[in-house]
Amino acid sequence: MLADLLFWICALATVGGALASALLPNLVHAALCLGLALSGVAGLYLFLEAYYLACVQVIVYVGGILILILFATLFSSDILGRFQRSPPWQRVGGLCVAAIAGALAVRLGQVVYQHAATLEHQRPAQLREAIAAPGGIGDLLTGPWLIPFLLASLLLTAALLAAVALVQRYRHRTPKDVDGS
Amino acid sequence: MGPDHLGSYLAIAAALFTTGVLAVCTRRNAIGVLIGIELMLNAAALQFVAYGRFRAPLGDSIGQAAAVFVIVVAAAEAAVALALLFAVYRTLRDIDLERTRELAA
Amino acid sequence: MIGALTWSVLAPLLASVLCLLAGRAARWVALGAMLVPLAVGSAALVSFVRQPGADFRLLESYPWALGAAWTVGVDGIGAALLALTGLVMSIATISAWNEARRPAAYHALVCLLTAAVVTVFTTLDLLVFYIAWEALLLPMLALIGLWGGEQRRYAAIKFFLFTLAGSILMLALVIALWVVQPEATRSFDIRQLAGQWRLWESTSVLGVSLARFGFVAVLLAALVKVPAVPLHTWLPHAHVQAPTAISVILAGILLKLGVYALYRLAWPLFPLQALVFDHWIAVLGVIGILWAAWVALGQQDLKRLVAYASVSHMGFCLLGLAGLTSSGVTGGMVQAITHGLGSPLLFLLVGVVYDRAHHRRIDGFGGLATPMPRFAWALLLASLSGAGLPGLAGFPGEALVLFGSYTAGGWWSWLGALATLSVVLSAAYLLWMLKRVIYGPLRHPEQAAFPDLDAREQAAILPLLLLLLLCGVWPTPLVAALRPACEALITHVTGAP
Amino acid sequence: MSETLMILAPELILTATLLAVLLSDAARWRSFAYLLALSGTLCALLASALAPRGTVGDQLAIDAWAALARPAILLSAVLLLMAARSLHDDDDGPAWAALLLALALGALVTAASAHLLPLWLGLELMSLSGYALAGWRAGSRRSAEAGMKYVLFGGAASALSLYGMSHLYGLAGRLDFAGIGAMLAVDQPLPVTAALLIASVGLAYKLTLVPFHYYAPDVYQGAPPLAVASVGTLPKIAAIAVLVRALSSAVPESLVSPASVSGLLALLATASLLVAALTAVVARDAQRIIAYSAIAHAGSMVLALAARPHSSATAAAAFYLAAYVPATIGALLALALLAPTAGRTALVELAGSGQRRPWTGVALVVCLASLAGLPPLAGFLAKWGVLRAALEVGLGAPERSVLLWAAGALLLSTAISAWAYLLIIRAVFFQPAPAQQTTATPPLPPGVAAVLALCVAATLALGLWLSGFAVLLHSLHP
Amino acid sequence: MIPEWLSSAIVLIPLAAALLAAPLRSAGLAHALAATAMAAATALAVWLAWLIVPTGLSWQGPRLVWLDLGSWALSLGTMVDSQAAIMGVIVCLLATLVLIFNAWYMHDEPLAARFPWQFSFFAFAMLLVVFADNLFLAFVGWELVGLGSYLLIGFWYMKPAVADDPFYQRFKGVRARGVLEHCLSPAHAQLKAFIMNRIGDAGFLLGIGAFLAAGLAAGVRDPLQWSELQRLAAQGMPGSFLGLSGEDLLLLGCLGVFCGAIGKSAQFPLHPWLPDAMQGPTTASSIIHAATMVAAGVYLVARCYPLFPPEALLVVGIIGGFTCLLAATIASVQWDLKATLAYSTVSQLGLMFVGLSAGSEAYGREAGLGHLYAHAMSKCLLFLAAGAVIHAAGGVQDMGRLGGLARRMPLTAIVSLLAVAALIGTPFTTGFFSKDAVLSAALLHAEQRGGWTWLPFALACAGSLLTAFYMVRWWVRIFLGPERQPEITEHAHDPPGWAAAPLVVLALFTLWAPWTVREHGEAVATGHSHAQIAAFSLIGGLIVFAVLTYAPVVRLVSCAGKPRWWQRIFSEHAEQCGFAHGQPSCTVPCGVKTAAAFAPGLLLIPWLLGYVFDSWFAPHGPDPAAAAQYHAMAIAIGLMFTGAATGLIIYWWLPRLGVDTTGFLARHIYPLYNACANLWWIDRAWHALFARGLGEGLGRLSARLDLGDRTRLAALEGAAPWRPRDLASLDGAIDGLGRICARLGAGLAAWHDGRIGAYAALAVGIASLLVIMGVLW
Repeated sequence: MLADLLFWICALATVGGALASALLPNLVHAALCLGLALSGVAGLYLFLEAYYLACVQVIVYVGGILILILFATLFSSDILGRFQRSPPWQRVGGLCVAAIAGALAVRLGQVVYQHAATLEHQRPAQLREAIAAPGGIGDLLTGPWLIPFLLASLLLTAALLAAVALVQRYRHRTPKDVDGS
Repeated sequence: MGPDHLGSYLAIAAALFTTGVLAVCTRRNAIGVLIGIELMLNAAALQFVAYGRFRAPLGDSIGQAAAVFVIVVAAAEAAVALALLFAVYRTLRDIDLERTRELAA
Repeated sequence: MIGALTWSVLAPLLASVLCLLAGRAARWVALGAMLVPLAVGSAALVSFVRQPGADFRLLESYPWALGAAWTVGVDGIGAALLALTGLVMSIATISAWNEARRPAAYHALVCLLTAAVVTVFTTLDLLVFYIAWEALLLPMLALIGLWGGEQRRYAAIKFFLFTLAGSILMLALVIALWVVQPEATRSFDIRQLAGQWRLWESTSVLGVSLARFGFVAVLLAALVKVPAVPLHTWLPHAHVQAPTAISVILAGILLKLGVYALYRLAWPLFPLQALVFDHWIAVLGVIGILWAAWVALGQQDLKRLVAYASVSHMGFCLLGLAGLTSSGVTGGMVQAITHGLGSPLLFLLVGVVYDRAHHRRIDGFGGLATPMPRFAWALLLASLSGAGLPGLAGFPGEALVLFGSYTAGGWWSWLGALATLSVVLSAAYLLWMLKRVIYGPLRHPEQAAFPDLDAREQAAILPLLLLLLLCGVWPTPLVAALRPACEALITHVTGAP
Repeated sequence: MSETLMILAPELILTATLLAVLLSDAARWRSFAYLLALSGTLCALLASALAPRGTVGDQLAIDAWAALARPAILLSAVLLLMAARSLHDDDDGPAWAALLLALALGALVTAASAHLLPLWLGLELMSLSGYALAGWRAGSRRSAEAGMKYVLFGGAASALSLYGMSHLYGLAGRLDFAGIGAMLAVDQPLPVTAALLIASVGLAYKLTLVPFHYYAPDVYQGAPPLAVASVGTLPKIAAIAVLVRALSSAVPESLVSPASVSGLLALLATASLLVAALTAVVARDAQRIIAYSAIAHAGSMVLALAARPHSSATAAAAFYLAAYVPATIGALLALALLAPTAGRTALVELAGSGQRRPWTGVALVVCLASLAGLPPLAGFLAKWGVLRAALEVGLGAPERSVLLWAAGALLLSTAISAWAYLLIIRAVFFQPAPAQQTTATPPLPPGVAAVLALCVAATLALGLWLSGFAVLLHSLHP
Repeated sequence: MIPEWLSSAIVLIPLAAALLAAPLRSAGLAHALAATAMAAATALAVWLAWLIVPTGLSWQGPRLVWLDLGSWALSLGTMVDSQAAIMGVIVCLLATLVLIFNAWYMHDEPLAARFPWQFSFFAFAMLLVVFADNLFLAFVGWELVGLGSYLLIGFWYMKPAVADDPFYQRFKGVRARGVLEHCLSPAHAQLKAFIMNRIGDAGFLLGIGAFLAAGLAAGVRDPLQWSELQRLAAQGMPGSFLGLSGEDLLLLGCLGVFCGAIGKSAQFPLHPWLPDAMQGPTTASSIIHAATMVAAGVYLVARCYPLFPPEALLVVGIIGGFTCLLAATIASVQWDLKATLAYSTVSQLGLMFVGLSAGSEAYGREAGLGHLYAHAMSKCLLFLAAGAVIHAAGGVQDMGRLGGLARRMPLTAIVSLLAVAALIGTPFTTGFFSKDAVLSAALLHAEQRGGWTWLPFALACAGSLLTAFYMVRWWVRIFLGPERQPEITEHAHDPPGWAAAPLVVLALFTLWAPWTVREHGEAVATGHSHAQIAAFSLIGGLIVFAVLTYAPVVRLVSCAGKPRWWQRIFSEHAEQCGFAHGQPSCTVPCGVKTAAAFAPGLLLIPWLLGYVFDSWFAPHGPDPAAAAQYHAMAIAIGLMFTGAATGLIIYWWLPRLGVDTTGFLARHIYPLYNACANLWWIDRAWHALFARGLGEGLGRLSARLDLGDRTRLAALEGAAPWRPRDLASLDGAIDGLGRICARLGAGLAAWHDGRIGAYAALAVGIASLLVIMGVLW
C-alpha cells in the first residue's frame, strides 16, 4: 500500500512540477518546479528498479543542468515575468499544438501498449533484483555499445569546446554591439 | 494503474511530453523553451526505462543505457544552449524571444 | 576527325575563351569565329541548291552519354539557317565594333551565344537540342542585362523567365520520350524518334496521351520564341532595351529558333497532333499578323515599332507552316529566312539613328533624308522589303504563304483572306514611319548636322541590302533548296493517320 | 579487432586530428591549427577511399552508400577548412577548426550508422557543433540569434525524434534497423510506422524537409557564410545516406508497399519544393534565398528516393548531392566575398558588388545557374536524373502516378526559383553600385579563391561529363 | 518572223536606263541618256506593233519559271497582242516626249538629276504590266508601278505641309476648300497614294487567289496564264475559294481584278489619292496620272475581258459612270488648274470603264481602249501645257490669278485648245471618235439589255456634258479674258524650240492617230461619212449661236446689276444674292430658276438634233446597231456643243457683256457648289475614318492593350507595385502571374515571422497531425 502511495506522490510531483515549470511566468519558480519534476522522475526510476539511473538523474540532471538553467535565468531582464507575457494567440496556438501532441503521445502509447501486450517475451516478476545491479549497463557500454559510448565522450568534448569557445570570445569584447548585425 | 503497470509510466511520460511541447510552444523566454526541451527529453528517457523494465527480455538493460545516453546528451545540449543564450544576452541585453525577430521573412 | 559542322560549333566556343584573353583584339577573334558557321552554312546551302534533296548532309555522330550522342547534320532549312546565323552574327559583331563597355566579355558572350544557336540548328539529338536551347539563356541574360538600355533589368529578367517557363515542360517531354522507348532501342536521335511516333500516341500520362502533352510542350516553348501573340510581350521589352547588335541577333536568329523547333520537333515527332492543332496554330498566326500590325501602327518608339513588325512577319511563318501545303510550308521557311535579312537591317538603321540622336521617339525625328540621303535610301528599301514589295526579299515568302492558304481549300482561304489585310497594314505602319522620320521638312534643326552612314555602318548594311535585292528578284535557288525538305515533312505529317 | 580498426580508420584519424587541434590551441601554435586540421582531414579522406567495407557490430554499417558518403563529407570538410583558413582572421581559428571536425565526425558516424543510438548521437554531435558554428561571429546580434534559434529548434526536434525512438524500442525491444525491420515483419505495421515516422523527425529536421524547415531560413540568414556552408551541406549528405539505409533495412519492400512509402516521400518533396520556391521569390536576403534553395533541393533528393525500388533512384539522389554541395559552397563563399560588410548579405547591400569583384560575381552566377538547373551545368543533370527516375517509375505503374505530380511540382518550382536566383544576380550585377564607396576592396584571399575555383570547376565538370551519372549508378549497384 | 528578244528588250531597256542614269550627277546628261533609251524602246515598240497589229494575233514571248512548287509554278514571261503592242507604243512615245520636255521644265531644279532614272524605272514597271503574260507578273508590275508613282509623287519630299508653305498660302485658290491643308504635302501624298493602291492590290490578291484556287483544282501547271484563265472561265471554274465556287468564283475573281483596277485607276472609293498626287512634278503627273499608270486599270480589265460575266460588267459600268459624274462635278468648281485636270482624268477613266462595261457584243472593249488611247494623248498634252503655264507663271496654279495668257503664250494656247477640243469630243478630233464609240457602245448595250444598264449610259452623258463645261471653263479662264494679276504673268513665254516640239507632236496626235481610227473602224459598224459629221457640226454651231443670243435673257436673270422689278420676280431676295465670302447667299429657289432658264435650251438640243435629223435623213437603215450608234453620235455632238456653249457663255461671253460672273456657280447653286468644292467630303471621310480612326486611334488603343499605358511603361524598372489596372494590358496580365507567385510567397513567408515558439509549434503540430491523420486514425 505504501509503495502505491509513494508511487502516486512521485507521479504527482513529476506531472505537477512539469505543468508548473511550463506555466509559471516567474522563471526562477519555473526552474525550481523543473527540479521537482526531475526529482519525481528519479523517484519513478527507483520504482522501475533503475537505481543507478536514479542517482545519475539526481546528480547530473537536478544537480548539474538545473543549476545551469538557474544561472541562465539571470540573462533574462524580466525574471519575475511581470510584463514579458507571450502574445495571447501564441499561447492559444501552443495549447492546441500541445493538445494535438498529447493526443498523438497518448494514442501512440495506447497502440504500442496494446500491441506490446501481445509480445510473448513477458518477463516473470521474480527476477527483478538480478537486473537491478548497474553491471548490466556497464557490460552493454563496454560490449556492443562501445561506439556510442565513445561517441558520447566525443559529444561531451565538443560541447565543452563549443561552450567555452563561444563564451570566452566575449571576454575582451565590449558588450556594445560590434557590427550592429 | 499501479507502480508495476507499464500503462501508468506511459501515461506519465505522455504527460511530461505534452507539457514539454506546451512549454516550448508558449514560453516567451528562451529559458522556458529550454525547460520544455528538458521535459521532453526526460519523457523519452522515462519511456526508455519503462519499456526496458516491462518489455525487455531478462538481463537486458538497453533501456537504462539509452536513458543514460539521453541524460548525457541533454547535459551537453544544455551547455551549448546556455553558451548561445549568453551570446544573445551580451548582444541584446535580454533573451526575450519577442525581441529576437530580426531574422524573419 | 572533326567534321565541318562540329567545327562551326567549336570555333565560336574556342573564340569565346580567346576573346577573354584577347582584350582589345577580341572583336577580330569574334569576327573570325563567326565566319566559320557562315562558310560552312553557305557551302551546305550551295550543295542543296545544286542537288536539291530532303536528305541530311555533313552528318557526324560521336557517342556521348546518357543515351545522347553528338549527332549533327543539316537539311535544306538547317543549312540556310546556319548560313543566316553566320551572316547575322558577323554583321552584329561589325556593328558592335567599337563597343566600349567591357568589349572582351561582350564578344565572348556573343561567341557563346553563337555556339549555342549553331548547335540548336545543326543537332539531330533531342537532349543536345534541349541543352543548347536552354544554354543560350545565360549569355542573352548577361548581354541584355549588362549592355542594355535604361530598363534593361526588367527586360533581361522577363526574357529569361518567359523562355525558361516556356521550355520547362520540354525537359519533362525529353525524359518521357526517353523513358517510354523500349529498353533496347532507346535513343535521342530525332530521325529515329520520328519513326516511332506511334509509340507515344498510345501511352497516357495523367489521363492525357503523351503525344498531346509532348506536342503542347514543344508548341509552348516554340510559341514563346516565335513569338506568337499572347506570349509575345517579352519581345518589345527585350528589343527596346538591348543594344543594337543584340537586337540584330535577337531579331535575325533567335526568333527563327521557335519556327525551327516546330519544324524539327513538333511536326515530325507528333504528326497526328499536328493535324489536330494545325487550324488553331494558323488562327494564332493570323491573329499575330493582324494584332502586331495594328499595335505597330500605334507605336511612338521606333525600335518597338520594328519589333512588332517582326512579330507580324513571324505570324506568316506560323500560318505557312500550319497550312501543310507545299507552297505554304516552303513559303513559311522562306519568310523566316528573308525576315532574318530584312529585320536586322531595320534594327541596324534604327541603331544608326539612335547613335546620333540618343533617343528613339519617332516624333523626335523628321526630314532626315536631307542630311542623311544614304541612310534614307537604305531605310526606304528596308521598309519596302518589310511591306512585301515584289523585287525585294519580303515578297516571295509572303506571297507563297498567302497562295498556300488560298489553295488549301475549306476555311483556310478565309485565313488567307484575313492575312491579305496585312499587305495594307504593313505598308501603312512602315511607310508612315518612313514619312515621319525621313520625309517632310527637318523638324529639329540640330539634326541637320547628323553625319551620313560611315564606312563601318555601310559595311554592316551593304551585304544585307544586296541579299535583300537578290532574294527578292531571284529567290528560285532558295526555294529550290528548301522545297524538298518541306515536302518530306508534309508527306510525313499528312501520311500519318 | 584489426578488421574494425581498418574499417573505422577515417573516423579514428579524424578524432585524432580533432584532439591534436585542441592541443595546438592550448599550446599557442594557433597558426598551425588549420594546417593540422587540413592534413588530418586529407589523411582521413585517403583512408576513407581505401577503407574496406563491413559492419561494426550492429552499430555502424559501412555499405556502398557509406563508402560514397564518407569521402564526400571529408572532401567538403577539406574545402571548408581551406576557405576558413583565409576567411577567418580572428585568433579563434583552432576552435573553429575543431568544431568543424566534430561536425564532420558526427556526419561520418550518422552516415554509417545502422542503429538508432549512433544515429541519434551522430545527429546530436552534428547539431551541437552546428549550433556553435552558427553563433560563431562574436558581438553580432544576428549570429547569436541564429545560433539560439538553431539550438532551440534543434533541441525540440531531436527530443521529438527521441520520443519516437523510445516507442520503437518499446515495440522492437532492439534499436538497430535490422531488428526494427524484422519486428515489422512479424505483426501489423500500424504502430510501428507511426513510431518510425516520429523517429525519422530527426532526419527530416536535418534535411530541412517541409514541416521542419522553419529554422533554416533564419539560421542561414544570420549565421556566418562558412557556418551556413558547413551546416547546409555535411548534415544533408549524412542524412540522405542514413535515410537510404533506414528505408532499405528498417522498411523492407516486402512488407510496406513501396507505393505508400514513395507516396509519403513524394508528398514531403512536393511540399518542400513549392513552399521553398514561392517564399524564395519574396525573400530580401541572399543567404535566405540560398536557404530556400537548400529546402527545395532537399525536396528534390527526397523525390529521387521516392522512386526508390527503381535502380537509378538512389544514384539520382547521390548525383544530386554531388551537384548540390559544391554549388552551395561556391555560392555562399562568393556571397561572403561580395558582401560589403561581413555578415550582411541583404540584396540591397549587395547592389553593384559585381563591379567590385567581377570574377567572384561570375563564379556566383555559375553556382546559382547550377542550383537553378540550367543545362550546361551539373544542376541540370541532377534534375535530369531525378526527373528520369520519377517519370520512369510514374509512367511505369499507374498507382505510382503521385510521382508525376511531384515531377510537375519540381518543374514548377524550378521555374519559380529561377526568378529568386535572378534576384541575386540582378542585385550583384545589374543594380548600380551605391555612390559612397568607402573602403577599397581588399585583394581576393588566395585560399578562398582556390576553393571557389574548385567549386565552379566541379559544377562545370559534372555538368559536361555526362557519363558521371552512369559511373555513380554502377558504383551504387555493382 | 518576230525576234524572240523583242518584247523583253522593250521591257528591259527602261530598266537598264534607270540603272545607268541613277549614279549620274548632271541632270542634263541623265535626261539625255534616258530620253535616247526611251526613243530606242519606242522604235522597237513601233516595229513590234507594225508586226503584230495588222495580223491581230497574240504572240507568246520566252517564259522563265520563277518559283517552282512541284505541282504548279509561278513563271515570268511576255505575251503581246494588238492591245499590248499599241499600249507599248503609247507608253514609250509619251515617256520619250515627256523626258524631252522635262529637260526644259526642270532646268532650274536642283534635284532634277533624280527625275530621269525614277521616270525610267516607272516606264519599265508600266511596260512590265503591259507585256505580262500572266496575272501574277501583272500583279508584280502593278506593285512596282505603285512604287514608281510613290517615288515620283515624293519628288520634293522636303516640302512642308501646304498649310505652312508660304508660297502656297499666298497663291492658293480663293475658294480652294476641301483640301486638308494641315497634312497635304508631297510626303503625305505619296504615302496616301501607296496605301490606297495597296488597298486595291489587296483586292487584286484575292482575285488572284480565286483564279489560283480554280487553276490548282483543275491541276493546271501554270494556273495564271491568260490562255489558261480563259479556258478555265469557259469550262466553269472548278475548286472553291472563300466558300464560293463555279460562276460565283469567276465573279469573285473578276471583281478582285476590278478592285485592283479601282485602286490603280482611282475609281470611286479609292480616288482621293490622284488629286493629292498633283504635289509631284507636273511632267511626272503628265505620264503617271494622266496617260499610263492610271490607265493600267482599264488595260487590265480589257486584258481579262473574256472572263468578265455580265453582272461584273454591270458593276464596272455603274462604278465607272458614277465616278465619271462625281469627278466631273468636282472638276467644274476647282480653282487649281492641275486639280481640274486631275479630276478630269478621274472622270474620263470612269467613262472608259463605262465603255468597257458595254460587253463584247456592243464593241465595249474596242470603245474603252479607243478612249484610253485618245485620252492618253490629249491629257498628257494638257498636263505638259499646264506645266508650261505654271513654269511661266512662276509656280502659281490658281486660275483666279491667271488670265489672258493667249497673247503671251500663243503656241501653248493653240496646242491646249486642240487638246481641250479632243478631250471634250469636238468632231474631227480623236476624242470625238473615241467618245462617240463609248456612248454608242453604252447606248447599244442599254438598248439590248435594258434595266440597270441604262444607268451607266445616263451617267456617262451627264459626265461628258460637264466635261465640255469645265474644260472650256479651264481654257477660257487661263488663256482668254483680262490678265487678272499682271505682275504674275508678265514674264510668261512659250517653252523654247526643242521643248515645244513634244507639244506640237502631241497636238498632231490629238487630231489624228492611227490607233484611234483602227479602234473606231472596228467599233462603229456603219462608219459615219465625214459629210454627216460636218452636217451635224454645222447644225450644232447654229444652235450654239441661238443660245448665245439667248444670253440677254440670262443677263436679265442674273443678279449682276441692280435688281429691277422683273428680276425680283425671279429672285425676290436679290440683295442677299451678292456673293459674300463663304456665306450661303441665296437658297435653292434662285438656283432652280437659273437652271430652269437654261434647261430647255440644254436638253432640247441633243434630242432635237437626234430626232429631227434622223427623221429627215434616216441614213442608217433598219440595222439597230447602226441606229444606236447614229443616235449616240448625235447625242455626243449635242452634249459637247451644249456644255461648251454654257462654258463660253458664263466665262467668256457674259464677262465681255460686263456681267461679273466670277462667283456665278457659288451664288446660284451654293449647296451643290459647296458640296463639290468640298470634294463631296470623301477626302475628309477617308482622313477621319482611316488615318485618324483606324490608324492612330485603333493603333494607340491596341498599343495600350498590348504593353500597357505610358505610366506603366515608365514604372517598369523600379519595383513599382503591380496595380489591378495593369490587368488591362496583355503584358500586365502576364506580369500578374509573377505577382500571384509573389502574393502566395508573401502569404507563406508570413508564417516565418521569426518567433522560434511559432516555428516549434508549427513543426510539431503539422508533424503530429500528419502522423495522426495518416496512420493512427
